[in-house]
Amino acid sequence: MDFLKDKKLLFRLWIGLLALGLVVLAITNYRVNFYGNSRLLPVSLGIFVTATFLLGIYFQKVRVVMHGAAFMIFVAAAFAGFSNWLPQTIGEPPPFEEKIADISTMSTQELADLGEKLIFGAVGASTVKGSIGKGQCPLCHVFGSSEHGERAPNMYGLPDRSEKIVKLDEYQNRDTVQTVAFDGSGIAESGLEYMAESHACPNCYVSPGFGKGGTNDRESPMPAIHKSPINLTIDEMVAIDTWSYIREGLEAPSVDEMRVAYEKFIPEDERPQASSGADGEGEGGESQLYATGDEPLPKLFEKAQCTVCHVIPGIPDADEGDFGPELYVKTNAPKRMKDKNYTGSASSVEAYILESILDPNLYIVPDFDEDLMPEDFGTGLNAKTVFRIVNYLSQLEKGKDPPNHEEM
Amino acid sequence: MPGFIEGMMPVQLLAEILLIIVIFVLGAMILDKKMGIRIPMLLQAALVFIAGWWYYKFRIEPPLPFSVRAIYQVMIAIGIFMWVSSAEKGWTEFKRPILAVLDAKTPLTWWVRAVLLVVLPLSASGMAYKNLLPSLGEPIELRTVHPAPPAAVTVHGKKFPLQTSESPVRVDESGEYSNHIQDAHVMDNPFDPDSIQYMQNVKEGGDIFFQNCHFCHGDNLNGRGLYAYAFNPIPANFTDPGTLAQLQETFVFWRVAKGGPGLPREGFPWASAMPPWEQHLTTEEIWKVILFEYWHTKYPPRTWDE
Amino acid sequence: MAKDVMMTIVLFAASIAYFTFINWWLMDFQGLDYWYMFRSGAELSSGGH
Amino acid sequence: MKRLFEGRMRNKQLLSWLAVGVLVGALLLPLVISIPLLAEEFEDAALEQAAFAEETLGEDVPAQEIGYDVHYGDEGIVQGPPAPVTSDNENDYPRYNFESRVIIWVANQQHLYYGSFVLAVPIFVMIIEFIGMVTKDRAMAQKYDTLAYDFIKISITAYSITAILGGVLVFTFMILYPAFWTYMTKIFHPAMHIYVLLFLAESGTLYIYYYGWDAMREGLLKWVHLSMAVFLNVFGTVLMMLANSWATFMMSPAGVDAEGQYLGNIWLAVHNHLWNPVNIHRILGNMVFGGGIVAAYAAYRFLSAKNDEERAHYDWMGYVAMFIAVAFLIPLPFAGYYLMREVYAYRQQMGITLMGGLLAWLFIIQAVLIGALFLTTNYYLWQGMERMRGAERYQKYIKYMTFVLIVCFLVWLTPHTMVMTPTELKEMGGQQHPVVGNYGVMSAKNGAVNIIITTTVLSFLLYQRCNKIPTVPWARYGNIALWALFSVAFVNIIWLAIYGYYIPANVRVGLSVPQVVSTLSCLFIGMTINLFMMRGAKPTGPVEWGKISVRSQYALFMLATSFTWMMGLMGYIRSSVRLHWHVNEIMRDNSPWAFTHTIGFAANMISFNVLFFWVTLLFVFWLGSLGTKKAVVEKGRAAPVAALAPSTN
Repeated sequence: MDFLKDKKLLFRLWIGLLALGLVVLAITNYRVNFYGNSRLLPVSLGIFVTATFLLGIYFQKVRVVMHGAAFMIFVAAAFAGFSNWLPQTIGEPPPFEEKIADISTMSTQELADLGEKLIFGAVGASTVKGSIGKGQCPLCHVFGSSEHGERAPNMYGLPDRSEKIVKLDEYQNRDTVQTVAFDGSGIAESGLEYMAESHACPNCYVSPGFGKGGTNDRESPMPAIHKSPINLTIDEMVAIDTWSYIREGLEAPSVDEMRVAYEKFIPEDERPQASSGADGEGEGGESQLYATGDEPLPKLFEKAQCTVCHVIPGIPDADEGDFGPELYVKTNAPKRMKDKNYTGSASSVEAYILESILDPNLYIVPDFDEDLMPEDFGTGLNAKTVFRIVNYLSQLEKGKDPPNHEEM
Repeated sequence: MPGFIEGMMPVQLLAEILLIIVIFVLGAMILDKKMGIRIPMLLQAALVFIAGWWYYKFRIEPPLPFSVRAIYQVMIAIGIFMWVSSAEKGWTEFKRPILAVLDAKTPLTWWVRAVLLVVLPLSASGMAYKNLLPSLGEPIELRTVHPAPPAAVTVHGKKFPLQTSESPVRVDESGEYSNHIQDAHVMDNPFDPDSIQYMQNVKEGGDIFFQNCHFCHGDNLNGRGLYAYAFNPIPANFTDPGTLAQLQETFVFWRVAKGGPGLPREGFPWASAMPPWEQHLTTEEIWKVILFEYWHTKYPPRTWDE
Repeated sequence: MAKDVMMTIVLFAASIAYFTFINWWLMDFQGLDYWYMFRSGAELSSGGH
Repeated sequence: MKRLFEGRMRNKQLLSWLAVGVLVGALLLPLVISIPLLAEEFEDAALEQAAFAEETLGEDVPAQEIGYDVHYGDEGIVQGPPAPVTSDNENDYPRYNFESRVIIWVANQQHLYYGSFVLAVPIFVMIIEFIGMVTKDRAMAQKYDTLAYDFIKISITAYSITAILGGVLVFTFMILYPAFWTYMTKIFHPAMHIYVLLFLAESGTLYIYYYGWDAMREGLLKWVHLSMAVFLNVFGTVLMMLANSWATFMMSPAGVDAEGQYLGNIWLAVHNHLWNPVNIHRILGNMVFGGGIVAAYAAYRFLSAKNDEERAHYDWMGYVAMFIAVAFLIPLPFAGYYLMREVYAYRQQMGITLMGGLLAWLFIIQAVLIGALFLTTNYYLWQGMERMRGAERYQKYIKYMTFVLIVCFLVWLTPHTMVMTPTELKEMGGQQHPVVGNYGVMSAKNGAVNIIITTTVLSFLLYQRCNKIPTVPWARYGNIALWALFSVAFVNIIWLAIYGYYIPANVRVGLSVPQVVSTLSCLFIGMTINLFMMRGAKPTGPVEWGKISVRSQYALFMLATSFTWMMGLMGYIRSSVRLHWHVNEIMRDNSPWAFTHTIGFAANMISFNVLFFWVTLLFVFWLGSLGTKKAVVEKGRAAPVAALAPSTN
């Protein structure tokens, strides 16, 4: 055999093997990084270019095809490389429209989770201090077994307690401002019904000591939660009750039982309908405006929820709150700002009020509890509302008549 | 060197590039024809390439991001290739020194080749090293500037289809919606108590803006408010023709009402600190503040059907 | 030579007239105002800052 | 071209113009049937029918459910089930251990590539056969005829591959997306049947056309043969339009109510909002694509040619194919503009997702591709000047044209949203760059792309007159007129681009129309002046086909690859703009693959599809070359090329 020819063949064999190796390398790179690191895939194309080009040099018969192919792969690699060089972003589909329309198909645990979300804002938030959800319950109620409710009864042990309450004499023969939820509704006959009744008609029975100040427990400070501004649907209240059972390790009644209980105390025309759900993507959910800022002052203070805890001189109906100090701010603020416990930085009465709304714990008035005032008024009230609140409060002086709120 | 003239910058840039090329061509021609010095094609090409690099790197102020300069430089290289290889004669001339170096025909080219053989791998490895070196810089973030809006938004229980909704406060004297009302009243005094309903809406929108928005978006609506630099990116500049002027009023309504949290998933991670204003403002107030923003910047809202 | 200059002027003028006309006509066709800027007296500023 | 205008009008030529009329008419037929006027008639008929049904049936029968068309708003009787609500399970989305969407992606893309190719090639064949028939020069006529025959032979193999791939695609849909496929068939089953029948008709015509080529060589039979090409193309176009309607239904559904219930009028479902814009875009796109493939084929044959004659033949073939591709490439951006406008008109949301939102970066890539196409075209034309003596007069302008092109591309490629590190962002002081940022907006880009196209026209004009010296007495003024036309057009385009910055958006959008017309004016007026100037021009030498650089042939490869890549990209953009919907706003994609991939991943897929297509196409070419060994080139043809190339006398 011709030695030279042999050598040439051998050389070409090596080149072929080299190209083959490169191709294997390229394919491996493709396979490995297909999903993980797809930015590396054009590298495969680059290797292909080299391999085909090499083959084109040493295999004369397929030279044109190989060089043409190498060029084409190069062009494709250049485009793909450019695209991979740009920053990458994945477009996630929007989350499923949450349809809580049919709670009867949910498992008990799912239902309880929904309940927890409604009370505290998120699943697992029940242990987080200060968390509050759509139902706004933690504003007044406490839920821990060892906590003491200031404004409203502790909700721990409610399922058990309810069973006992309905059998009490005080319950059976109550004397409140509104003794039945609506004409013909009757009163609760089981613990389950009691829970429903107290949600729908807080005035029907007031736990001793938690009535509105001065009413001798004949009237409850709690709003009916199926009405504005909280607007929970029956299904949502069912979810909340389910959570109350489940978290104490009790077996929750069925959804149907609970629905029937609520329907007993809420007349048909008062039952809030579930909102039509998310209409499109990118929605931040339905929101609740505390107050528009255009209301008359008494209404504004009520909607902003100040009157629940504070006595505000000059504002009718704002004379019962005793969880927070009476708001003679013009008199008190200068003293408080000089107090050694004061940690804020306000230098005027207006600034002090604003500061107290945005960050209530900068100064705790003696004899009042820490952490009682929600910290989210700053994000929940709009500028006009805050402006008018500050404006009015800053004129309240002890011993003087409050300004005429109708003009402010 | 004088800076760029405000208002003429894009045109000025093109003119400057043109000037550089004219000087370059004329210079080469004069050298060739008058003085008999012919600049080798390869050198000419290199000069153009370097001139382009210099121009975009040092002349443009503020500095351009690397990505843009890279695109430009690749385009310039392609242009140079097209130019030198457009005719066979120039191409041969261009290739000659390169081939000479590759073939090492003279001692000089041999040396050039030897040096290149050392320098090229070294610089390649240097670049690789530099690239692999862990960097402390923040990662690049791809932000969608105009996120796609949903087909409709629900604000305070009312559904607004973005395609068809109209601002209820953009009204003419008769109380009807009017596209052109702004043009006629752009110079009006909003504090005039006798002004038409439209101007009163503008004024109320202004009140709302200065109560709520100006801390970030600035009292000139230029996105340079008191707190603007606490955010990255800084708040939108409404005087920029790329923001309000390019958007439909309903799009702005969606962004104001739903804020950063209402951005679609594709905008993740959210790079918007804007609160969902529907929690603070009524629907009408949102429309009014938008009305004010357009009035103040003098841009008409974008419309599709005209 | 003079004729050349004449023709150059005429042809350029014709071109300018032609393009101005199509600018105007096609904008008008779409219901838009080609002379918008001159009519509205907008300032010549880039608008950007 | 000018040969067609010259000399006495003979009967044959009269007949040929008539044939052209028929041909064009038949080609336009599918478009005519899709105009909205007819749609209304259909709708009326459907409503009458509904009313009639109501009357006759009276109140005894259970009331029929009435639905409202989600797009047209018409009333109709519900005739189908609502769009299925799927969930992520094996029933709705059976799967292999792989992303189903990627499988369907590949199947779809390959089918589309071959489909486009076999739709485009018969159109060329028709045009080339026609040119061959009306060419007086016997040798040239023969040459055109052979070329046409060569093309159709390639397309025969490609045709069966298309059918196979179509089958693969349907099965892939049925297996991987059964819920979706069932829903689509419930609505479109009549159209799908028509589709199958048309496919049969097209196959039959194609086979007679191909195998009858030699038998129908002379006289009237040849005209019959040509008319068959016309029918072939009509069938093909209608086929494509039917298939388009399914794709556009997914983007802009019509004919169903908001729940996706079919309302009984198939025409409304077919004639949905984006149907016609996509039709037009695709017909043009197919032509460009087909031209690109044939050009690549010619380049390949040129490079592997053994002798000068072969080289000359394939040089010529590549030139003709490139010419066709570019001729259709020029109107393509305008068709794209129309499509985009309709997308915005349909859903602003969709338009913003495309142009400013999630998919905006894909348009940066598209801009790069368009840049590559136009630069390559210009480059090829400049290289072509080497074929002609006397081209030196114009070659010195190349560097200025390169400069203009590159500067325009710098503007064209300047991204609206720049990629930058936070450090660079702070240095710049905002997202917008005060100088360069101005090029990121539509106004600048419209100007840039129009200048690019005008420059390409100029390149072509120079190419045409390369080897000729005009002898008409008004040649001097003709030149001045061309100068005036082009320079004023350039100034006008730039002026409109700048003007756009100073006027509000709703006025600004209108400026693109005069810009486009400026470009087209240059194309048509410039070409016309040039054509008349070159009458009886003194040649400086023949076109020496085959004397062209290897670089030019690689430019053809570049064109072909870019076309293929661009088609994959645009198809992906069109499809992914639905985001997480199977049928936009009607049927949600609840598979695990409802997300939109990164652009890098998409680009990798496109590259894969492109290369896979070319590898299989290589096989088709190889099959095509099996029968034609040594039969291609006839002797002694250094003859001038008449119709599409610059002539020499």
